[in-house]
Amino acid sequence: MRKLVLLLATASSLCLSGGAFAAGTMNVALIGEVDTLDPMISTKAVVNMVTQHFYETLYALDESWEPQPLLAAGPPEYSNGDKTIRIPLRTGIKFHDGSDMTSADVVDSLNRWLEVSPRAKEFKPLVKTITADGDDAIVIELTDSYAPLLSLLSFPSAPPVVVPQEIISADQLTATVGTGPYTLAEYKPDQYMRATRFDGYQSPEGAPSFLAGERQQNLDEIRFIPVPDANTRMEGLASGQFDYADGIQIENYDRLLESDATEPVLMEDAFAPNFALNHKAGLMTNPDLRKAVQYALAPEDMLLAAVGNDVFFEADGALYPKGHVWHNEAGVEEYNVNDPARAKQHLDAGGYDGTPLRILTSHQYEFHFKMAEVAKFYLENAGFKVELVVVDWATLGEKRNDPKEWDIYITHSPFLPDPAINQLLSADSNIGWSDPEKDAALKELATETDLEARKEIFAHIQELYFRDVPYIKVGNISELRGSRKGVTGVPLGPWMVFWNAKLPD
Amino acid sequence: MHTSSPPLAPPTLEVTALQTSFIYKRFSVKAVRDVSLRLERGKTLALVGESGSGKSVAALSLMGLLPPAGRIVGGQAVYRQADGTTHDLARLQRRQMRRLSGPDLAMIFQEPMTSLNPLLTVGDQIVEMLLTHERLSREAARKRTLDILRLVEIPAAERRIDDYPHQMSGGMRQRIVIAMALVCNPALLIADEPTTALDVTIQAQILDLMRRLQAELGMSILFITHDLGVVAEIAHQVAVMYAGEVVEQAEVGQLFSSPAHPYTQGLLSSIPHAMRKNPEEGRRARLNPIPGSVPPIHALPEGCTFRPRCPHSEQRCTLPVTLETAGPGHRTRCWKWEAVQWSTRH
Amino acid sequence: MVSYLRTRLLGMVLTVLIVLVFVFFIARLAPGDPAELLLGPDASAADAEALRERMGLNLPVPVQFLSFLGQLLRGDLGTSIFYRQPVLEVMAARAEPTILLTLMSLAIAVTIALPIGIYGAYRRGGAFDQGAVAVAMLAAALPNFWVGLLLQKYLGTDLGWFPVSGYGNPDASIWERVQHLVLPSIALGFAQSAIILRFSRASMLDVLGDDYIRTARSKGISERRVVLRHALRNALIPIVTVIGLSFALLISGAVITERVFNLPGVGSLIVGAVLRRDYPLIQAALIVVAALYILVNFLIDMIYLAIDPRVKY
Amino acid sequence: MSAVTASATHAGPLRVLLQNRVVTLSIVVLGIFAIAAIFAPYLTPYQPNGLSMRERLLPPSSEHWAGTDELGRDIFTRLIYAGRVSLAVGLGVAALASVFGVVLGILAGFFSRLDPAISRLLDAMMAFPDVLLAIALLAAFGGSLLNLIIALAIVFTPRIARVVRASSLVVRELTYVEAARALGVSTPRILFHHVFRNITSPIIVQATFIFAAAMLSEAGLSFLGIGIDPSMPTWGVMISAGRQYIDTAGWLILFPGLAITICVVALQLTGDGLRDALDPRIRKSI
Amino acid sequence: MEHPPLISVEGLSKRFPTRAGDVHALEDVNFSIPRGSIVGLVGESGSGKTTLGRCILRLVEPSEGRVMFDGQNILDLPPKELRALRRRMQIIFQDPFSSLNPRMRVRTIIEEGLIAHRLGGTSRERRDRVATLLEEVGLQADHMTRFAHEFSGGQRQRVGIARALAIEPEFIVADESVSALDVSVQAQILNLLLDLCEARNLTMLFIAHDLSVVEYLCDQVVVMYLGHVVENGSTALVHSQPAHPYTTALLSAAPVPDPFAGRDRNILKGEIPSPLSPPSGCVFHTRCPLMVEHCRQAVPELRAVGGRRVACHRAEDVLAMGPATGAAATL
Repeated sequence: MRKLVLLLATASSLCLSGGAFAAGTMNVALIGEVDTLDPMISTKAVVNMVTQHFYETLYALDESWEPQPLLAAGPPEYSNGDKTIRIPLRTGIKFHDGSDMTSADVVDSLNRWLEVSPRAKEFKPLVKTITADGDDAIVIELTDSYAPLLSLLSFPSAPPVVVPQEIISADQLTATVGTGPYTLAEYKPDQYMRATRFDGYQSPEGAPSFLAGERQQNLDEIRFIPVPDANTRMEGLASGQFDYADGIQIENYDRLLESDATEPVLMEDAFAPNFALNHKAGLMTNPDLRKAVQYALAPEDMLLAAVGNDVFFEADGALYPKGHVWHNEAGVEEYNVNDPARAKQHLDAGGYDGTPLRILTSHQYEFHFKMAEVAKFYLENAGFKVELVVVDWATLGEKRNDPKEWDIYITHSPFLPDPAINQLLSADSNIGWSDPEKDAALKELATETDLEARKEIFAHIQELYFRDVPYIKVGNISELRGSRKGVTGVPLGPWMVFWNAKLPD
Repeated sequence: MHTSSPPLAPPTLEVTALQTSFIYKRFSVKAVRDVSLRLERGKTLALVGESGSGKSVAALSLMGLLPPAGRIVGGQAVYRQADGTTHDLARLQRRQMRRLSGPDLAMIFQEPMTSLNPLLTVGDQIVEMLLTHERLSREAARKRTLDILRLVEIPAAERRIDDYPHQMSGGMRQRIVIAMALVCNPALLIADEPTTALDVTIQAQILDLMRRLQAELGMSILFITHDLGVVAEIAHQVAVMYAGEVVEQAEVGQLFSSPAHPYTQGLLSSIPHAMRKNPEEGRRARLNPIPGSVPPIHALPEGCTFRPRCPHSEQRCTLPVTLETAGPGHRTRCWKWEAVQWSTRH
Repeated sequence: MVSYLRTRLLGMVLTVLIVLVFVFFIARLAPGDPAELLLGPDASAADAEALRERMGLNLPVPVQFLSFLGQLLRGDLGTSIFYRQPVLEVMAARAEPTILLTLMSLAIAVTIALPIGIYGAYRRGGAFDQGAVAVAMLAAALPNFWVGLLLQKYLGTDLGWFPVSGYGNPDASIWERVQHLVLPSIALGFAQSAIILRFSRASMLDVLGDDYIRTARSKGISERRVVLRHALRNALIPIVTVIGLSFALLISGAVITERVFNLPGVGSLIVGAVLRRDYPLIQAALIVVAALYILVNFLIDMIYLAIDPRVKY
Repeated sequence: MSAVTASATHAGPLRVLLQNRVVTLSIVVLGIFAIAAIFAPYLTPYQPNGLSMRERLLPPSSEHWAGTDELGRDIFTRLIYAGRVSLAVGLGVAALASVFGVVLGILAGFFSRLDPAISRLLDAMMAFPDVLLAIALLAAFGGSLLNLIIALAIVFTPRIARVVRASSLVVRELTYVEAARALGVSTPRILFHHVFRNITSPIIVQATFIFAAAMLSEAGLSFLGIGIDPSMPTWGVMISAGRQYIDTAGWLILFPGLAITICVVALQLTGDGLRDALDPRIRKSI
Repeated sequence: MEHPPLISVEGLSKRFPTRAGDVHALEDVNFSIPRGSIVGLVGESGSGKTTLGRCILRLVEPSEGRVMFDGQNILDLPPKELRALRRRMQIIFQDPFSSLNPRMRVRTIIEEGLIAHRLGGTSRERRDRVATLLEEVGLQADHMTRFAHEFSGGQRQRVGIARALAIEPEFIVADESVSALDVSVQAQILNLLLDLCEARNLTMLFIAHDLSVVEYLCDQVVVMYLGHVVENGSTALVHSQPAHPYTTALLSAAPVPDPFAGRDRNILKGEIPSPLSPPSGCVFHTRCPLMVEHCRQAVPELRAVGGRRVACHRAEDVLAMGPATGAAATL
């Protein structure tokens, strides 16, 4: 018996001491598996976060979400009424395989991106050609001017990364070869991914600022470890197994704060959950019923259910959070009305006949489901009959493309660097919000180049958004991450990047 | 040949008023209510009864092999070794019983198909018996085993000693069981319906074998059976059981010629004999069976348990009946035995 | 014997074929496909359609099935859509934790349950027996993920005896990895032990009532010998089967246990593959698991052949 | 002794069943669960989905006997309502699996020509671990209460089918079936009156165990997030949803776990009791 | 005295395929059953007697041969006509425990044939008929509401008999119908069978392994060994003067319930060979005390010798030796 106790004691001490690693190796707990190493096709945060270490784009966002040159040598040069854009390229950039980056690589990469990226969808019809202009520049010819171009090129969500021509095959990238500060050394699906320092890396200049600026490559190695369970990420962080962990439950904030070993990393206004309303078919084609939904919901309770603590969200109806360059207050009085009586008026006006309102949601994103439950409660309170259709994400992805299957679906999205690339506003999105006034404004937003003018256009669009209710932005949600005490150099933002990170001594 | 020597020598086994019950949580069953037996040295005593009469339970009681719920609740079963030492089998400790089992007492069971361990060779199972009770080397034990296999007429014994039970026919297995029982030269062999599961030609072989082995080895046999034909073949003495009691014990000849209990009488007249056709009526004669059926053991009548089926019953029979002596070595649990014997003869 | 093996193998192949057809179509029946998942929450229908086109997912299902069979004949189970690796490689990389988990929990279950079940049967109805039966009953009724969560909390987080979850760091030693498997194995082995306990007890009870046990007792051999040499060996034969059958149960349990303890095993791989509609992986994994089950049961028949002289094919 | 058996048999299975105090208790417990499920709305002042964000994660108190969950819903109320679904799943699966299993089993057991095909099919189904098969089926059907029941029923069908097949094989050889054939009784009547009616005991016993197993499977699947539509709470859904609060609000998973365990234990005990009461082989050896 | 046969079996064979090869259960069996007679069928286990009984009722499909029932080959009948014919022939089983459906009341058990053949009239009439039948077989009318398990073995056998008789068959196969019973009950059932046969002028094939029962009950006897009929003739003749060495051995092996009877016996060596690979020539030659080389090769025909039919090359020798001498030959 005593022997057993001894054995157990040894076991536990060993497992605790397992936290000590060679200096320069950082263990990062991710919220799940990196589904694909092809950043161009995926808008998933975890994919884009990890692949940024391997691949780079022409421009990168800085702290104020302004694009700064990354692989580009400087800002783009516009001509021909902003329809011709020349982008100078840095020279001497090496790919992980040792070859030099050429303008041909950039051209092929951008062309592929146009083909495959969900983010390029709005932009693609505008592109006439992309061609090399000598070895150190490319030229993009557009049919019309396109204001969000730079934001799009720098936005690290299904981004236009530059890869060597050779690895581009019809449907996929054949290898993980980029220009990024780290190279993929080893990948064991669902166990870990080892990224090691790329010795031939050429860092951009400038003080580090979010994704832009110098990339110092302080760490020898970064290990990305998928840990789908939030508790496990927390426990692993507490026990020293992880140095950094994404997606920590809000409940653990105090624990992270009080512990000597850890500290919380709060990323405010990280993303917004959206209730998308079906404008193509069914109940929600009726504007009164859309209004009824808008007035019935209690965004605060929904956010509370989603997040669990009011420190970590803001019940803000504006499409961009306060402080953001695109923030405005147009029409926000329609948000957070939460008035069953007013909702009922619209319900009656719309001639609601008791047909169940189908809310399509996935339980893979648990907070979606939690919000749906609260929404259901309030919608029923206002007189709707509500049916939750809870499916897995793959099913949801398919169903939401069929207007007959749903009335509302729930999704979420980061704040896009430019509202012009927000798909949900576009008439050919799966919600199908089509309105002549809005469509004209949107078109204007894409082509107008003056920022102040564009802000005004956007304020008008936001007003129309509150009037027509294409979707309902529920609020702003913060994200909690956890870090080992003393870890520095990880910028705060929707994507965690570690090329400037330092471990404590 | 079937006349027993006068009972001067003390018997090998003398059972007096043995009672065995099965005790369960909510009820108990008296399976053996009153069994008294006397088995002379070197003789065969047949214990006859129909199903449910308690004969097998009585045998298991003697060997200490009752299932967990079974308990001996009364009576004695005195086993007398050749040197005169006596043991009351009804009161033996397990360990003492183990010492006797094999060299003194051995048992043969009804089902030759299941009474051998399927995973051990027949040789191993006999050798185990020898090694348990005698100081022998393995080789010597194997040799003894071969000898006994030859004695029970297993053909090609050298080969079959390493066979598994399933490789043998029922008759062969029963020979193995007999060999195993006899290998330590027991003084008392209890055979519980050893031939019931066998075909008649095989039964004849086994009975013949047992008779010869008894002549050679001189053990006493308590032979349990329901078949009066077999009794007539093998027994010197017969005890008839009915509803947990021995109702009659006698020399085999005595029993068959002048049964002194109406149940015995009924059994005998139930046996289909040769043609009994009555040519004048063109109609076969009928048998003369006992009417009714055995009463359930938990609802036995008071007094004589056979009373409801007995053609001789009268008021007196509701009183408890004890064993009466109906002649030398002849006891019966019926006080009207004289009338019964008289009715047999006429 | 040869003819038995032939029919037996033929039967196994047939069973695997049914499994193949079943697995292929069940995977295709599911709504949604990998394209949606790869593209992320902001993708549109057209994007998905384009990706589908590129991945060959919009070919008619029978055509896909034929090409799947063709691949299979060439010994190729396909390439995972998500991992971009041959599915067998993906599975091989995930086999270790599952195999270790299965073996450890089986070992825990057998070492605990077998002796208790057998002793309980021998002392049937006694306090020990009744206690054992009651515990087994409870163990079989506890949802194993619940037990896992409680173990995590109490033995892991609160007492800190064992790692709470995961499979250690990439460079963890085998010893460290085994430690990570202690709690999962207990959680999984617990329910397993209930089955083995009940079964071994029942089997022993059966055997103890057999005629040859009475024969053995009538030989005057010691009780120990009766139990160990005569009863136990016979009782073990059916227990071997239940251990074989429990393989399927173990895998079932592993699926959930791996999720609770965040183990990168085959079980969680399969769940992930289903959620992501990684068809080649779903197919391969289910086929491999089913084939393993069939194989294990075949091996158990062979073990029968070795330990039971009555069995001759 | 056969006489004793006859009289014990005479007592009828129900009496034998109720003689066992543990079994009686189990049946009472199951009865309480059933009554709670049926009369749920009358037993609690709260609504199962009546959320109240101001009353989140309250520990058990006299007002909320089992505390409240992360949306401020009364856990006791949800337990009762979840019991409806959990029990319906168990009952539905047991019933449906019995129907499938009996049809397949009798066909295989009674018609030797169909046997190889059916047995092979059952083998193939058995070759899949329960949970995996259920996951695959659910992915294919889509998750809903009915689909969950159908999927689990398919998963558990081989258990019944094998028992039925084995029993039919035995019964088929019994002489009363032969007697019926000799009498010229039609095959459907033989199948129903002589075969089916004599194998109901093992089916009932198996169905009881499947009831329990289905509840556990449902909980496991819900935990994986694959089972039922989580807007319809089951005990498994409740544990799954509550697991992230295990450190801060343990009652969220404690009570549903206990509910499953108690219910499954009661079902198993009842199954054992039924087996003892219905299986003449065991009864003979009382 | 000689009646026309009700049943005649011609060249009947049955082989059961198994993994190890065919089991030769019946080989070229020929005999007939005169109307109104009781024919005993004796043999040890493995002799094929039970299979023969089943084949005659077509409960088992024979591999070859014909079974003529009242001039009709029942093996040719289509299922519908066969079902109709089932009304005229019935079977009583050996095991009184497995032959009654435990879930049915006695009334249902007995009625089932009536319903199947639409004989019983109204429910009330059927009930009366069941009551009469029960009384006829020595039970009481009110037993009809009971279940089988409420009866003793002998009573169950009576129910089985009532079931068979309900549809008033002409022919009954009694398959070891008294073997499982205690001797006192057996005697009751034997008496009952005799009464019924006489009262209803039944024809019966009585399958048994107990020679004394056959001797008591039957007019004729058919002795079987390993699927072959070895001797067939009147019971009195076969019992007093067996002409086949196997019959001799069987008779002498049967224990006689008379301690004063002579104990000289003819004990057969060895055991019945496996029906998977029956011996060549005469199937009995492996155990036969009179075996000569010829027996190994030639299959003996079933031929008339001394007033009965016998399949033995040396039947005349056996008869000449007499039963006692036959026995002596083995010792």
